[in-house]
Amino acid sequence: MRKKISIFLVGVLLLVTALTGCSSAKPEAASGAESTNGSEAASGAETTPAAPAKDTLIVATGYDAKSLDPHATNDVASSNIMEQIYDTLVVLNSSNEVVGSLAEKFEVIDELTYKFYLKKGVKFHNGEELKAADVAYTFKRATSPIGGSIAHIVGDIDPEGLEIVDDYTIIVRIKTPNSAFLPSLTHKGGGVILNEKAVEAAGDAYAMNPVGTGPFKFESWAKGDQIVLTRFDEYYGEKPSFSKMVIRAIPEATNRTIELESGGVDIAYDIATNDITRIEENKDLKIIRKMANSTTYFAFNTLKAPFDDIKVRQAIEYAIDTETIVQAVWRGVGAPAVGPVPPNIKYFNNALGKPTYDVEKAKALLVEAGYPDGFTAKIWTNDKKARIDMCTIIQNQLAEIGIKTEIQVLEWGAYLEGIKNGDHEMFMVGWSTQTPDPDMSLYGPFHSSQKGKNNFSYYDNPKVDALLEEGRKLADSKERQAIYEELQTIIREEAPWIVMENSETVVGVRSNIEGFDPSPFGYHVLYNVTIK
Amino acid sequence: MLKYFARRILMLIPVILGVAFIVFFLLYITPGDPARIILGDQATEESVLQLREEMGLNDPFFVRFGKYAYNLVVNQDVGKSYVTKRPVWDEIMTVFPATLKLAGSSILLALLIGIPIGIISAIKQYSIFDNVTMLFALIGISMPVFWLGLLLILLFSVKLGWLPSSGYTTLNAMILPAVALGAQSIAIITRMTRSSMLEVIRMDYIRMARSKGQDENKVVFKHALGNALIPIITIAGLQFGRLLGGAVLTESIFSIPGIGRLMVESIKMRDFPVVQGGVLFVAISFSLVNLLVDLLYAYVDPRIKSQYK
Amino acid sequence: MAEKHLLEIKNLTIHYQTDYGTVHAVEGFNLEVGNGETLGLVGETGAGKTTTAFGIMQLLPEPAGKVVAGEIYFRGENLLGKSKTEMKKILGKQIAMIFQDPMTSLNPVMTVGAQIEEMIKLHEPGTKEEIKEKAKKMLEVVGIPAVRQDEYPHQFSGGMKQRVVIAIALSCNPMLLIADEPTTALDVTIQAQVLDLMKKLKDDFKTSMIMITHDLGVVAEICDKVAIMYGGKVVEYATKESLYTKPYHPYTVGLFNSIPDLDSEQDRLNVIDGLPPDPTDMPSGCSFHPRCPHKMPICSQKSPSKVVVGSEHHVYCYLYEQEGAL
Amino acid sequence: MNTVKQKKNKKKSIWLDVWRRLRKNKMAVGGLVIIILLFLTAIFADWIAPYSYESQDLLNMFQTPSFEHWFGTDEFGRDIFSRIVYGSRISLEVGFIAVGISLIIGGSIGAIAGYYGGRLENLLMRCMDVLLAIPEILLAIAIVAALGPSIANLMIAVGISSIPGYARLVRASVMSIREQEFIEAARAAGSSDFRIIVKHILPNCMAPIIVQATIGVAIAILTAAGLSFIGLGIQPPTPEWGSMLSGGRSYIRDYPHMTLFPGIAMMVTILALNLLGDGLRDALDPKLKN
Repeated sequence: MRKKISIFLVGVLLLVTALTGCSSAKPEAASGAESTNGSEAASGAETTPAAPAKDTLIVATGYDAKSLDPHATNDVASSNIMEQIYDTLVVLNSSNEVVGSLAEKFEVIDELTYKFYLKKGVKFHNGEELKAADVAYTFKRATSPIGGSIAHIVGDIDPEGLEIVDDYTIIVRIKTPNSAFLPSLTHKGGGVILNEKAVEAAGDAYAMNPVGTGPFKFESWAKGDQIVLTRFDEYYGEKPSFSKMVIRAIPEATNRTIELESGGVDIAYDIATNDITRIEENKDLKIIRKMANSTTYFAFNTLKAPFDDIKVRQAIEYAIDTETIVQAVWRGVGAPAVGPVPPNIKYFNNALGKPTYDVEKAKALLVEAGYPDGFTAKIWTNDKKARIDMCTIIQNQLAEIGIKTEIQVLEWGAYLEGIKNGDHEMFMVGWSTQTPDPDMSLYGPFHSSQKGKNNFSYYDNPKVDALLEEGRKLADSKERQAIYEELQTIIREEAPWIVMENSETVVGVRSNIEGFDPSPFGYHVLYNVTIK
Repeated sequence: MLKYFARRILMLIPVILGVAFIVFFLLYITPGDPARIILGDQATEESVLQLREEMGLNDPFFVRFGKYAYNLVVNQDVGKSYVTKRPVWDEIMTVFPATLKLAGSSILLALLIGIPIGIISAIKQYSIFDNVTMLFALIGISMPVFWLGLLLILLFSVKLGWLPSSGYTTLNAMILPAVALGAQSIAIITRMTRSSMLEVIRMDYIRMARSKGQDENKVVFKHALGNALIPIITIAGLQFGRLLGGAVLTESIFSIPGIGRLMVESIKMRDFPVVQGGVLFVAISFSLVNLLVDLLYAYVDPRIKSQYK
Repeated sequence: MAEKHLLEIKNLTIHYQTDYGTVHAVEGFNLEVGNGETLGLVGETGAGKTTTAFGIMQLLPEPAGKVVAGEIYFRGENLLGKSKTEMKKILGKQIAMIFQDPMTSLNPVMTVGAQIEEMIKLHEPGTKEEIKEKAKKMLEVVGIPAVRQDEYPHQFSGGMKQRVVIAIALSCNPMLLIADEPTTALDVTIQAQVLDLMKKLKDDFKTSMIMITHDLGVVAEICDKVAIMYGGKVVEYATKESLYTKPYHPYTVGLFNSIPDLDSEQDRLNVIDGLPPDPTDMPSGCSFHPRCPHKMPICSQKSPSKVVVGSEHHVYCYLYEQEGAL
Repeated sequence: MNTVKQKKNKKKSIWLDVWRRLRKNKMAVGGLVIIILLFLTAIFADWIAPYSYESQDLLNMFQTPSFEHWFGTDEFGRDIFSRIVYGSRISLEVGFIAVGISLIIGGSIGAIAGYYGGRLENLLMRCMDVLLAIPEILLAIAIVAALGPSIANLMIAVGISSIPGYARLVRASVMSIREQEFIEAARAAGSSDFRIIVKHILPNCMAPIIVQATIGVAIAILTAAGLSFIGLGIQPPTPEWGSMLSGGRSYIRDYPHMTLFPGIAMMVTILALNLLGDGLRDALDPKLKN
């Protein structure tokens, strides 16, 4: 009997060790290079990192990528990886101008026709050379149903109008004139160039076997845990100074900071506000901040009473103390927003100023609108903590002018469905400008053709529609600037949105990391970082 | 015996279909359009409609379920993820090792700690040791795992800096999650061992063994434990089965990419095939663990073994 | 007095501590068992018979049960003074016990062979084969084919199980066998078989025996002496013949009256009125007095003392104290 | 002889007996006292809590415990003590109503299955097997996701996910009683099945149900708190302990009091329920004790 018990126990033991043993083998091998850091973390020493020979960059991000097929998804976490793996035809330089990248140069032939001259000798990670055929294949695929999630970025491309002039020259035609087209090609997702052979060979598995022309190539992906990239030695541009990159998904902000402090990671994205001082005070760490191109806004379903009344919307705008809210929730990170176009995007209209807080005026406007005693309404938000927090404060502030509200936190899926059905009343959400053009900031959320899709507030103003259409067509000019500035003014005045906050990217970095410059789009270049 | 297990496995099929139906139904009434979520909030309406058609989301419920069930039973195919386009099976297999490792080390911890303590408690019933242990066990059962996890992180990762707060690849990283998740199982197994031992120790055959002049240690380990093990195995099996699918909170606190988190994320993403496949997988593993427990029974208890013949 | 009695119990008092208070299970118990003798210990459920047996074996449930007072002399040595290690050498080897319910007294997860071997291994060590042989022999002695030694208890019927238990108890040839209602849990036909077997083996092995029972029929069949127990005490002690000829104690009389007599045509049994005493709240004086048809004032005040009413026959009752005084 | 009266008296004395045994168990009495205190707290929250659970004070965020704010304030400057006091309402409500749901549905299923047996039993219990095969928390998550977030849905989700446990328990108890003589007698006297189940069978299998339900309330509170912790179910500014924990989680390094107090409140509640459940089990089934 006793023998049986011990056999049983030993059996369980063996089973578990066997299972855990074989399962851990792979990831451990992958993270072998970080072992110097790991042991340091374990001993709790706060001395400088060990060897100068450190050759691996470890980055902590909040979310794992969804897919590394750039046409299959459009989320920041995936773009963040794709940024390191893929290249686009054109990029933005530091003064936000579009310049060549894979394309050595490009010509705008007319408002619908663009011609790109490719660099020669650019190699994909599978050894293939970049040819015009790959570009044509890429854009054809991007505009097919496969590219549904990036259709709003490159959907203008006319798949029938792709013309391969020779191996290194291609003409791309778009369906309607759009001055935002070139900037949209810089999007790390919609604009990246794929290798026809690699995509076809991998089929559905491409999402986990990406092949690009970038400085790093894909090595392994432990879903939900980490992605490992290695340096691509045949990269056409400047070679990275380190040979391996590990991007770990650590959803909890607190945990990211702890890992950064202990040296488990070199760079940690999205540092929680309350950890900023802690990092700043740590001599081994530093904080890098940059305003991001996204705007959080509080808005109304303008089809529903009483929110169809401009006065009610304005009253609410006056009743909300955005400055205090942003300070309370973000405590020094980000800034109260001025308008629907983020400050880093061109034609940002700074003259508008922040929304003013004036309870008396708000009450007066409500009386004018015929609601002297206020009313009751629902506030929707998704489950991002900062948004819930802002709504919680707004709820309190609206109560002061007699508006009783109930907050409903919805999952993203339910949220979108509710918006589509028009079930919403007031809601909190964000909009990010994914390509560096104000068209991207305004067309989706405010054009009447986008109602229920991206125009969550069902805003419908013919004048705004006309201006948005006009702005699309014009090339950059004073005239275009005037249009977008006017648009921002109208929108602020009519208040379908109350802009709340422009977010800020806050990244924690170990002191031995140099050259890290976050991007306002949220996907940051990591390959040109140096480790001292 | 073989026949018995074959029958048990066959009996799993209706259960699995039932689970599939429940999950399918729940997801069907869940608000949120998978196509919309896959494509992102800025996608155009045309792309969404196109994708819906392609995914077969426009078919009536029973057509969809029929297709799913057919594929499940006939082809043993649970489909591909909406999001990553990978086979659901692959998705599950990439996260399963983490869960298995977590659940395995927790249950191991529970057995290695719970059984000896439970035995001592039973032998020294009403002693100080027993009272203290039982109090701790009760606290262990009452401790919300997510709170315990946070406290452990606060103490061992933040204040002392001894152990990492996230991850699962290294042994160090596994310690806190295994303790947090295992605490309840330790408590449950300790209590179970104790009460089972107490019940057995009262039995006549124990007195009989003592009346033979047998050594007390042998009475406890040879006669009592052998019999007391049966309910302990049940509860350990049940716990293990639950840990496999129910470690959602622990996985979320310690950033461990396991089945639980995959399920929650997939529900949020409306990645229905993954949710369905994942729940099925958990349900099947749970049923298989139960079967394994029955097998162990037969091994430990000759009375049950003879029933299978 | 050393070897006069195999077992001599003096003033044994055993209490249980429970949630309801102290249970006076055995209170001032006196008894002697001679060499080769079979003593029937008779009483109702709850009279303290089994507790007495456990007290002798020192197998009282811990920590609730405790011997509060008294001595138990076995072959002249006080068992209560022995250490656990010393006790272990005596248990099984010199004193063995057969339990009431054969269904529960065998370990369900061990083969019957192993359970017999365990006993032999402990007290008569030898090679594996020797032990096995001995165990087989014991099985055959109790009438079970030796080939069944590798079977588990659940494969045996109740009577067979009790035979196995007897085989275990007798395997080391003990001097004293305590049998706690060995046949109560069995079918009537099986009862007789088992009883016959015990009778035969007791003679073959020359073992003394305490037969605990509530069945005076069993006593008649197998015992030499009888002790009637009530409320944790022996109230009457006699040779079988003497007792069956003339029971003295009112309780004993009641017991005899309650045996159904197939010859007479009575409507109902003459049961003793009232219920056995609540062991947490024993009546003062003679514990039988609340039910006694011959109750006297003194009965509730003081415990009666021993009255010798014949050779090897004594009783604890005021009725006879007065008689004797007269 | 008046057997009915005797039976009633006997029943009464059984419960009196249980109470007598329970009273002797200090731990169980402690648990009971805590639960009564919690109920009082929940009922008189308006009087006990020094502040409203939703009144914000953005100038006094993250206050550590002080005389004004016994448990400190949270990220909106709300008084944590007041929120915990009001939170007891939510937890008790969720716990008891969820158990009520699973007890009523699971109990009915179990009673029907156990009483009628045969095919019906087989069908019902196979359905329970299906539910049982899905881990409670996953099932609850899926149900909340499907129904949408609200306290009511949370109760339903937690309730549904624990149905099979009660169904099995009640079925087993009913089966053990079904064949007893007094049931036969009632049947012979022409009582309807419903009456037999409700009047005769259920009262006689209350003991294990009560124990299970007591511990079930603890489990329901835990599950609900777990769901709120991962952001499903409770809407702000509702002061649910699990969501308070989850809210304080981001600040655990600087302001651990935000996670400490709701956690303690939860643990004490559940501990009390478990103590009472254990005590009840011992009291109802005294043979296990000695």
